[in-house]
Amino acid sequence: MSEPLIFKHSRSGRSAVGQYPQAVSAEVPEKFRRRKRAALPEVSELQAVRHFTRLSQLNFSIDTHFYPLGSCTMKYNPRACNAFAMLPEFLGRHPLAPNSVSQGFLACLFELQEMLKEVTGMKGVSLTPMAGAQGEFAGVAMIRAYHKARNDLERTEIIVPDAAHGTNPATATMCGCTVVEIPSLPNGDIDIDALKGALGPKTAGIMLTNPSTLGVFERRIQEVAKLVHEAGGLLYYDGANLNAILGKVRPGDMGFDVIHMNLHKTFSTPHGGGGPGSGAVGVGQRLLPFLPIPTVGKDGDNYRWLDEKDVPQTIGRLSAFMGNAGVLLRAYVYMRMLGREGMHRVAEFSALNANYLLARLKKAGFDAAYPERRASHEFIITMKRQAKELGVNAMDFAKRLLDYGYHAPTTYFPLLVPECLLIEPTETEAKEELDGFVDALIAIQAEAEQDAAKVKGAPYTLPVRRLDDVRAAKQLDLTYGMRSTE
Amino acid sequence: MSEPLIFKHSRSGRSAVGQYPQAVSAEVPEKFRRRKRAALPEVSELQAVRHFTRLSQLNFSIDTHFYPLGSCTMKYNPRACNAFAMLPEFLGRHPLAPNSVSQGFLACLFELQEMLKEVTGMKGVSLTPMAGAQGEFAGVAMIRAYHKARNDLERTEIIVPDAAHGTNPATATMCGCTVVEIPSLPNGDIDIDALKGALGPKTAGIMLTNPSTLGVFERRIQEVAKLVHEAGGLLYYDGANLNAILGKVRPGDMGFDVIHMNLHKTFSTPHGGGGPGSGAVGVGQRLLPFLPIPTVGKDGDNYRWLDEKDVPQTIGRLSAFMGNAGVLLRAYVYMRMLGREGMHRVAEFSALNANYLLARLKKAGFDAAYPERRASHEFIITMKRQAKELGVNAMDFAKRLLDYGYHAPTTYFPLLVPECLLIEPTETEAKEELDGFVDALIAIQAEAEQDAAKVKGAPYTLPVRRLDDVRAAKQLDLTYGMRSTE
Amino acid sequence: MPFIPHTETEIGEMLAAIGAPSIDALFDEIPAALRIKSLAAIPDALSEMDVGRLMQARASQDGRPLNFLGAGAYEHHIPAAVWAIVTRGEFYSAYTPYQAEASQGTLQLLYEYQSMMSSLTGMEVSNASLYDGASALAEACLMAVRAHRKSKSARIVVPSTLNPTYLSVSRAVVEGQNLSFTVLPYESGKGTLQFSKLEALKGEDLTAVVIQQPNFFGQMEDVDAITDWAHANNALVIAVVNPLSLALFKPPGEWGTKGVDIVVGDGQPFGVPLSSGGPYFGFMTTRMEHVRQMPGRIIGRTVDLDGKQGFTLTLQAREQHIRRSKATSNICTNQGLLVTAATIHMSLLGAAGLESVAATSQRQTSKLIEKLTRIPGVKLAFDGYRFHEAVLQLSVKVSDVLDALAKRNIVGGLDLSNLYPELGNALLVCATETRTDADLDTYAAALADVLERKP
Amino acid sequence: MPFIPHTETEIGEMLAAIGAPSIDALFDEIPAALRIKSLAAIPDALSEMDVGRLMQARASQDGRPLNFLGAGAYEHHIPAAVWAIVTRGEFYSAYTPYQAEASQGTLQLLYEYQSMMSSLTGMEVSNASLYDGASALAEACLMAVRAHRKSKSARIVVPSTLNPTYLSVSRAVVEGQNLSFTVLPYESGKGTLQFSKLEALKGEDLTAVVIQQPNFFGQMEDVDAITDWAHANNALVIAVVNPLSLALFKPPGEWGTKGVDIVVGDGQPFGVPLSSGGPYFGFMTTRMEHVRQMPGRIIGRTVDLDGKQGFTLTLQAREQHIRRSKATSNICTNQGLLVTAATIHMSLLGAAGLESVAATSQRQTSKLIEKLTRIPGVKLAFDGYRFHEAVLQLSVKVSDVLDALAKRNIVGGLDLSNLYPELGNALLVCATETRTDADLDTYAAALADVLERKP
Repeated sequence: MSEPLIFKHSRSGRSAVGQYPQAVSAEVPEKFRRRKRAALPEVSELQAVRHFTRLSQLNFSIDTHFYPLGSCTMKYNPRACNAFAMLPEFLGRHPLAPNSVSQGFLACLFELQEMLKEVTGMKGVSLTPMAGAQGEFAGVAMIRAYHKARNDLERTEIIVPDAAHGTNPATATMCGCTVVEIPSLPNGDIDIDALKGALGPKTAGIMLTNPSTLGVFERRIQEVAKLVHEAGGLLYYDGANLNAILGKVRPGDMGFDVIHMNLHKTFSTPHGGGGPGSGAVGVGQRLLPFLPIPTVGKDGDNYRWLDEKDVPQTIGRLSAFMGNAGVLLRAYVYMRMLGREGMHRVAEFSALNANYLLARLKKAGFDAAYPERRASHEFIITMKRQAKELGVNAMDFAKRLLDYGYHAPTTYFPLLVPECLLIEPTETEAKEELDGFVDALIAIQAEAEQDAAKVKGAPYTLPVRRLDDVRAAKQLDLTYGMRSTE
Repeated sequence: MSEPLIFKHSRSGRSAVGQYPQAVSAEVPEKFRRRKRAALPEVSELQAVRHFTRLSQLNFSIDTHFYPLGSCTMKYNPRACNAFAMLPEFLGRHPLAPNSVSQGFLACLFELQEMLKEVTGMKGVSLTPMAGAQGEFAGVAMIRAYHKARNDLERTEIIVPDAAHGTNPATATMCGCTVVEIPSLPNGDIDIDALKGALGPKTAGIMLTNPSTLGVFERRIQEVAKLVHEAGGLLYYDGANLNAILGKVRPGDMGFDVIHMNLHKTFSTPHGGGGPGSGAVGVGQRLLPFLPIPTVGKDGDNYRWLDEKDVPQTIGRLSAFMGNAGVLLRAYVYMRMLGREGMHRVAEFSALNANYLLARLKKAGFDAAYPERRASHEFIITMKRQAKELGVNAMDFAKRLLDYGYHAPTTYFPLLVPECLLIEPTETEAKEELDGFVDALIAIQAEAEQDAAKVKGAPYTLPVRRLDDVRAAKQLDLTYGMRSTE
Repeated sequence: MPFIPHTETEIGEMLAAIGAPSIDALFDEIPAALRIKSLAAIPDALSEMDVGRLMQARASQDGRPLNFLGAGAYEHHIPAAVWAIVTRGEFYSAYTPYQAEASQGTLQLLYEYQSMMSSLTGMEVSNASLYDGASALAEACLMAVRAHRKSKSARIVVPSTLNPTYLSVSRAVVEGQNLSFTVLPYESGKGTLQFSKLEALKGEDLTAVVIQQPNFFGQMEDVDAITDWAHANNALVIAVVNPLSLALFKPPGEWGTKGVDIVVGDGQPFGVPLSSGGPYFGFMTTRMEHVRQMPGRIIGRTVDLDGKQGFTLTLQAREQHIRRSKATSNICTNQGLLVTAATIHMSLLGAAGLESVAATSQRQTSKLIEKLTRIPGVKLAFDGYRFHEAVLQLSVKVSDVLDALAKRNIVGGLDLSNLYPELGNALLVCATETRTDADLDTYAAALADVLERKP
Repeated sequence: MPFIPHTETEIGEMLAAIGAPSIDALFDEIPAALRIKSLAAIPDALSEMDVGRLMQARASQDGRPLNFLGAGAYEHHIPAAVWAIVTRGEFYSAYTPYQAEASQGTLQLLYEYQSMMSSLTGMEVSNASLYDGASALAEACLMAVRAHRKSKSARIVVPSTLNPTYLSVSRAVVEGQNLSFTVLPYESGKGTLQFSKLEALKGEDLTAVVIQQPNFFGQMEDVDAITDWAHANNALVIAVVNPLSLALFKPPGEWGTKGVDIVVGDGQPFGVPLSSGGPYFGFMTTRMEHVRQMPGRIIGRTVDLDGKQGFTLTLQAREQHIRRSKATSNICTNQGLLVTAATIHMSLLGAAGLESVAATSQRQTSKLIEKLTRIPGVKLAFDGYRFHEAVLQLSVKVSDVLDALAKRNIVGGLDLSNLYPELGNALLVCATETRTDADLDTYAAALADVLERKP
């Protein structure tokens, strides 16, 4: 199955004419006037609908496939979240509408702030960051602002474990900090000695996710917190892995000063093929004055926006309005549907699924990266042995899984485990789905042993076979018409 | 691609528990109590969503494929029609709600009645029939009621051409009439001599569609009308082919006394994989007293339902409430978007597409059933020659077209053209889509000449290959668990 | 041109290929005198934006009153997932699955639906839907005549507690086919069939007896006794049921000693919005022995050329496009999209969920009755066990009360005074699981005000 | 358990396979002291029906006032087809297209989007989106610093007619990176950049000049002159544009003699509902020479093992997951679903449709100004050519007027008195193609009443 580019359906003079007002032309002075229309497609409504419907069918998605993509928490996105966030009144509300006609919307946001405080153990929450990376930015920016406000200007170093998400060091750099990387121990825990060595008067803070990207819980987190705080630094919690501990342990209780949450992971707002996400931040007492604006406050029965006047030390605004407001409504609906007991279950069943999958894979002969550890909501297997002995690497396994109808796990991340697959089943998948996935990996292993080339040539049943990424980067073809090809 | 039965995803105790109220149990007296729960699936919400999403992907549809199914008018179903018919107020309106809280809805229906009168040239319209076949029933029942009201009790014969849709004779029988079939001439017109022979004192009426199912316009329709009326009969117009003449000629002007319209064909409400349709009926002066109820009337500025009290001679009610009300709203939106000029264009461009396709196929060597005639909105080609010379019949061509990404035309209907394909492209398809379809037929013809078995084995690329219909009918397996298979 | 993709260039090319001078020439076989001059009564085209504004205005005009009306159409929660999937183009814009290979999604879903409905009703087979509950009953009556070869009377016995509209529709649909209906009265004070009147028919040639459970008043009939009586008297039994009630109540397949012969009803409570009365869908299930007399589409499981499981329309020899004047029915298009909704709905709710919805609806109706009958001038018409509807008798004219409630944005129920004049000022009310306790209080307060003629 | 499919039996089987006595045991590596005791502040679970009722009540509370506010977020008609397709599970619930073979739908769509945006802005390449218009400007400033190797100042010149929020966001985002912003005033009475102030910077090391067109007041800047001046003074030019306006106006790629270097803006006017401010999406296009400095995802066309066309993420070496602390940005998740909406929207409207929408919006705003300025106490702040926004000056305090209008169910515009105190009681208003003439009259009548202090 394939579908030509929309431009191939275009004919000069064709249009979906019912979609726009007729017979108005603007009088534009010559100096401002556009001379030649943009090369947008000219198609009928049916052609557009058919084209994009067919394109959609070329995708894997949660709604069609098991998607055990480690670190991404691809769980079911309840349809109710979308339906209720898209009520016409919410869709039609202008972001700058007066508070008097916004109480319903503001109530949802206020309550979402309160619920997020409770599940993270934080003192304040700002919902404005538009993605995890922006939440990270806000977090580190607040740490910076905190030290600056104390006139502690030398603190510009951010400690990051080698297993961290790429966004962590990138964010630290963006905030004008220097990154100090520390190693992990063979058992997956942080090297406390290395940490001690890294800490000092220049330490602004440390960025951690716990459980780490290695899929294991950092057991000495209290000691880490104590050390960092004693050194004058603050602790930043990367919420990418919050699903693993939701309702079990709270970052605030572990000693973290700031957290960002990926609402599109833990709180199940959709990933949308690459966003929108939402990276709400929570802070402890020390960072409350620095929260990004706007947030929602409550005076008596009245909700209102809080801005510079209310939070004069704020790190400022991160979006033109209130971040990804519609995403926040979806997260709010999700949390209300789960309720208190549901929160606890998130970690419980994501851990059950991950540990079960790990147990079955170990039993089937696959190599766990941390075989002695509990899995959190995810875990790592390494294909180092297969790569060496059979010439079939982690990517080959991943691509072949697509033919079996399973989305591939995350490959080659974290960087420090060779040939790794980071597998996160999430709590919304049924046991038989996990069993099917194990069976597929076993079958691929058998294929690899008998006919490695077959696995290396995968996938075979998708819209395209393996793509030439080198050509893509060398012979850049980024817009229709850039190259003569087709 | 395939998807197991939903029952295969079911596990005892599993459920989408957020979808229903908790912890209420009814006290049911033993004599009324259900003893064993029904064997409905027990699945999670994700499993249901994934299952049915995957099932949907196994279908061809207008939104994904060109669908030139003759006699079915598979044109684009504008998304706006669905969106506006599904406004929450419309969805929430109880069918028996008082008129005072129904004026908006009733206004739409009243205006739809008026517009349908205008495009058909009729004097009254009832929107209540729920499908074409029910509209036909209403039409013939009104003819019967008319004769009965005149005490003309012998008129029980309904004349039907041999090319008619199967519903025509079935309907006549359902109304307690006898069917008198008359032949078509080799040029596709009605055999007027045969008609004259069939007419008489027992003639209740004649059921025609014009253009006929042979894809050609009955040129002597005025003569037919005169003959039938002179014989004391009435003329019924089967609106299945109304798309061919919309805005060009009106059944009322041709002399028809009653018409049913397939709103799901001509007025583009969706087919939904087999309904809902809507078979609104229009009548001339003579049949006004017999219209099925309810209809919508207007007193001053007030709309209200008309019932037995207003139409005492009505043939009665055909549905519990107001037929497929939501379908009617879709048709209303469609007609308002097309507007006056748009009505004319329906026939014009459906005829242009059909005649172009016919011209190209004739040029490519295919045999038109009526090569000397204009196509209406559809036309017939016959594969009689291919069947005889190559052993590849119309069904083989149809199945092979699926592999080329085109839905098959209607096959083996009308019954009187051997090995026929009835092809209706509709006005919403673009020229390049028609060209692609012709190219596919040419390619299949070449395949048939070189390797007939390949064509006869088609399809190859669909979820299943050709199905064993004989086994389906002989070893009935109509519910899960009926047979031990799988 | 809205929805028409043709460019001027293409029109020219296409006409050239046809060999016609103009589009108008394509209609040259139509007698010139017949050609339309104008369609003056059709308004100008509106853009989608303008139609949207118009439709929203019309919708807002009707608003969203608080609803206590049932009478065959019930307001239930519909999971958001249902219509998100139903309106996917692949379901929404597909045709009847004549090309089975290109329609496996629809066909498999219909097979699953047939399985669910058969189990729910306790019968062996189901068709793939009819238009609505009322016309399904008409079809069931015709089917009973075909299936009961020994009965020559074509006489159908119906209780007056059957939904009156269902009887009207049945009469209209079978009008040309010499069926007759014998209507039996109900027991006053009980609102259920007067069994003695049935017994009085003993020995007569009856083709079938119709039983609605719960009946139009919401009361539960003694279905076991009626079923056994009918069978003992050589009549078939046609059950008319609310499918939701079957989550709690004995399925028709288990009524009496043998179970009924045909089950019909309206599937609306399963995922179909009230939507002013349609589109809904009628369902029909029966015993295997009658399958060839059943109208409507039926889907069967079979295998393909490679032996792989697949689904297809079967027993088409019954249908109009094959049998023409000898078909079991003229039905052709049915209500596939609504069946799609119902199948997803049943899958999401499951038997446990439907049970909970039914029980909650019943409980809320009980609470409603309790609250309303505390108001002076309101009393309950019938004793006995009921599902989620009840008949109340008011001290004043019902239509006036309903008008006054409508002004308070409440749809208060159905006025029965024309349909059952012997009941006086009778009002049929309903509360489903969608009505909260606060809603019930709102209604009770409004009704009290209205009856006290407060403004 | 909502959304959790595990049965008791399965839980037992799974724990047995793991070798753990209980689910709780799976958390035995977490120090006991840290374990949560309770989450008292989280309410009990609600069913979907109850949440739906709650959300509808919240939504109804806010209602649907008649809107005349723009200021960076604009109410336009969105074809019904757009979100029907966007919310299909295959788009809605997919992840970032890391596995290209399983994501061709999203990838091809993004490539089509890049093509459309490049052409619309008159630039060579586009990324696949950023968060929103404001943060896109921040990213553009950082990108300019990277791209303009000869400039050492990291100094960005911005007019005060730039959307003030865009400047706030840029300041917040670049805070840690030693950029500085020089803000230039506007010409009073004209509402456009005071060109002499720009000329006064001649000879200084400027990294980039930002131009917003139309500017925050809706006025059109002399973009050709500013662009040429900036280039002549060795500064890059960053254009901030409303993409809809480009249907009428000269694209940034053609400003001045060479065109600008980077174009950013908010894509919201293309198929994205107002939705309280988000999710929207930021777009960014640039010249080919700067592509490696561009932040965000970029999709390229390539071929597969069989030589078949396919699409994939490319130039990933710029990104955080490869470059980590040396990445061009920390951006990761972007706004893919909104880009999906915009791409479908642009395909449905086409250049002709966008032109018509833009022209109609401009016309309705002109009419609105005409009607409002006829009211005593209302005057237009600026002369000159404008798009679909305008600044009015009122005789009384704007916040009071807006409150009074809100009570009449009208959102009357943006109060500028805090942002631009020098303008006095200034109000920014906007009318798009969605505002009918009757709507404009409604506003004018209400404003007249409010200014006359009628109740």
